[in-house]
Amino acid sequence: MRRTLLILRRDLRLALRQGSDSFAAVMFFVMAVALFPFGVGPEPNMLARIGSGILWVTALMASMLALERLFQNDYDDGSLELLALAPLPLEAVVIAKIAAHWIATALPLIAAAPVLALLLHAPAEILAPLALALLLGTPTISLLGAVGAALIIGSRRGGVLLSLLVLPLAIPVLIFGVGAVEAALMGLPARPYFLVLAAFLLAALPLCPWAAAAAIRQALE
Amino acid sequence: MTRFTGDDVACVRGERTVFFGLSFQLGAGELLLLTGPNGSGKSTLLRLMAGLSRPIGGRIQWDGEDIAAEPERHRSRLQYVGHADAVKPQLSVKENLGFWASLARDGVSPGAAIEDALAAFGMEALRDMPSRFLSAGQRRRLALARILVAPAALWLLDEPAASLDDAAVQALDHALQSHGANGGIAVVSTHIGLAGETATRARVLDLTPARARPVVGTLA
Amino acid sequence: MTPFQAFLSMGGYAGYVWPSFAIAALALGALLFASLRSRKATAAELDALETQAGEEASET
Amino acid sequence: MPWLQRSTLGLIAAGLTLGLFLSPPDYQQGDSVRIMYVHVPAAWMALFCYTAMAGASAAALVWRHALAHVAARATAPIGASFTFIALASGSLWGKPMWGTWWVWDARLTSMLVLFFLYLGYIVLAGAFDDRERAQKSAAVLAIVGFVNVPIIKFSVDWWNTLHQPASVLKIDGPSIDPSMLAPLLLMAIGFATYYFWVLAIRMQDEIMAGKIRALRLRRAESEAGDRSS
Repeated sequence: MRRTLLILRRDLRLALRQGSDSFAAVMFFVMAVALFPFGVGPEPNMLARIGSGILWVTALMASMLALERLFQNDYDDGSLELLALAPLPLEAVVIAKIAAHWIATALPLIAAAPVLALLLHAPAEILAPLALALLLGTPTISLLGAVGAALIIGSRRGGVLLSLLVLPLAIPVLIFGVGAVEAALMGLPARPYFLVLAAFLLAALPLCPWAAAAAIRQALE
Repeated sequence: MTRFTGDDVACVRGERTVFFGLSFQLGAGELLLLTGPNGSGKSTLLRLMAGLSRPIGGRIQWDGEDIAAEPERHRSRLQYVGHADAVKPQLSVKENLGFWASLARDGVSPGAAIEDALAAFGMEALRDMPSRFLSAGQRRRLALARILVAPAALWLLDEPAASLDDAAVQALDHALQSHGANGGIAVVSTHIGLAGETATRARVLDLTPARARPVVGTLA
Repeated sequence: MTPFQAFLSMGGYAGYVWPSFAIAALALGALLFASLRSRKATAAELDALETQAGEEASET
Repeated sequence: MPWLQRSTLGLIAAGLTLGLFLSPPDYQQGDSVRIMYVHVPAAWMALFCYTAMAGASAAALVWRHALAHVAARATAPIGASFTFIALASGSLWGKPMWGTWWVWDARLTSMLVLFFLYLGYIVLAGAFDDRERAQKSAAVLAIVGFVNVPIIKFSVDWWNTLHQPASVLKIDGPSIDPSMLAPLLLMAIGFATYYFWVLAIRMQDEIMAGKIRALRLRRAESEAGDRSS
């Protein structure tokens, strides 16, 4: 456990010092959301109705953007094979890197989401459920994205490929994420949606690191 | 007493049989030099010995136990230096080395070990320098310093002397000698001869003849 | 409206029934044709290489 | 191989004659129900091929069996074609019933996602220079994708009931009476034999390509060997 936290701290320090990846993801998120009114028109209650959908879809794509180089940097400079040779399971290394990525990228996204929701005239009462849904949903997206990132190590068309592989798998999270916010909007109980999101997360926590580690092992062979 | 053995090891990469029928026996304190032209499988053999990949045929054993049986235990007894230096430009020399030191060691503060390792390769003056300013030789010395920060019974070094100046090669020689003196085993691949005393007492495994022709029609 | 024309009109749904069968035939046909052609080309290339390797073996 | 070819053509011909000529039109949908004889078998085959692909990939990774990789990779385009046919015929069937080309019906939507999973596999399999890396990477994706198919189906069904458009008729129409079942089964088995037929062709192609690469490698090395000796 100590070693896992060690890797987590190192990745966080790298993310903070270099910052570019996570900052770019948040900026993409803000700009993408801001684009919609130009596309669908500024009319408030139209934007309010589709607001949560816009926020979720763009958050999903922003995290894909940031996840693309999750393992590639370490693969290029030789750290990945040393991490694979470190005295802890490769799955733990993967979890540490995903957690570091989630803290550096998804948390700022979640922080930005309520502000952007106001930009889309979203009623104030959806801000809390939106934040909670994102808090429960984005870890699963990072876990799924990590599997994709491991699969594309060393491939030619990395970035585009990651979205093509991972977005179909992330559809369930999107459906229940937006569902939770819309249920709250209509005053219906949103709890079942949160429970399903939590279920996805609990399923993804063991399975995705295992699949990502398997993909990394055969990438290093 | 031989501790690190490989018998009839065979490896295929892509559709090419890199080598087959390759065996070695190494006892405590011994050093094995891998020679042969590029692409003859030196790096591949080192990666097999480290457990990064599994051989198609044959077995690699440590104290009689197949290294694939207990991968984590095998990983904790070895230090591996590949072609790449695994140095993060945004971190300082001390931070880079400190990370790998505390990762390898069991909790005891690595402070002293880091200083000795830096001193061994003449890097102590650059302790707080961000690594992006390091030259290729300095980065290589930092990568080599990593093998000194934690006790390891087995060193696997892939062309360690690449881009090293004479002083650094001396330091590497010295490190290899003291590693051998206290019973450590080292396997070093190099296509330029290692100077100094190490070369004389080392056993040599030339991979050129063992390189096999690809078997027509294999699908592996 | 001869029986044949009645059959063709598919009870007024001709515009939907025939295209769906056509698309199926086209997709499966194209995949089959592409696979056959690729196999033939690979076989030819293999023969050429093998005969060439054979000649070299006999020369040395 | 030739018997595969004959049985495929025979089965599909029989299925078509029964489906288009002899079976009765549906009392509600009229003759548009005949699209079912293409749509339903294609949908079945789309799922069958993905399962076969995931199974072969698992076998290839667990037992390191190269032929299983070749089988999985050869299956992908066939499965993708069946999914495309299912989507196209589903849309053509939906038009007379719901008046629009595309309906976010639960089954059609899941089929669309399955199509993306196929595309992801095919693109990933082609994204590496080193063939072995491509095979193993795609194999892991096939397994991860396969595990997700039921989850996606569950979520899409839930999502579909949530935003239930007033779709009167479900895509597979009324309960199938025997005269319609025969052509449906004939077409389904015909599609299955088609799959094994084209699979055999593509696998032979891949195996020969493997031999070509081996010969090329040997030539390159013997040339290098001659130069250095």
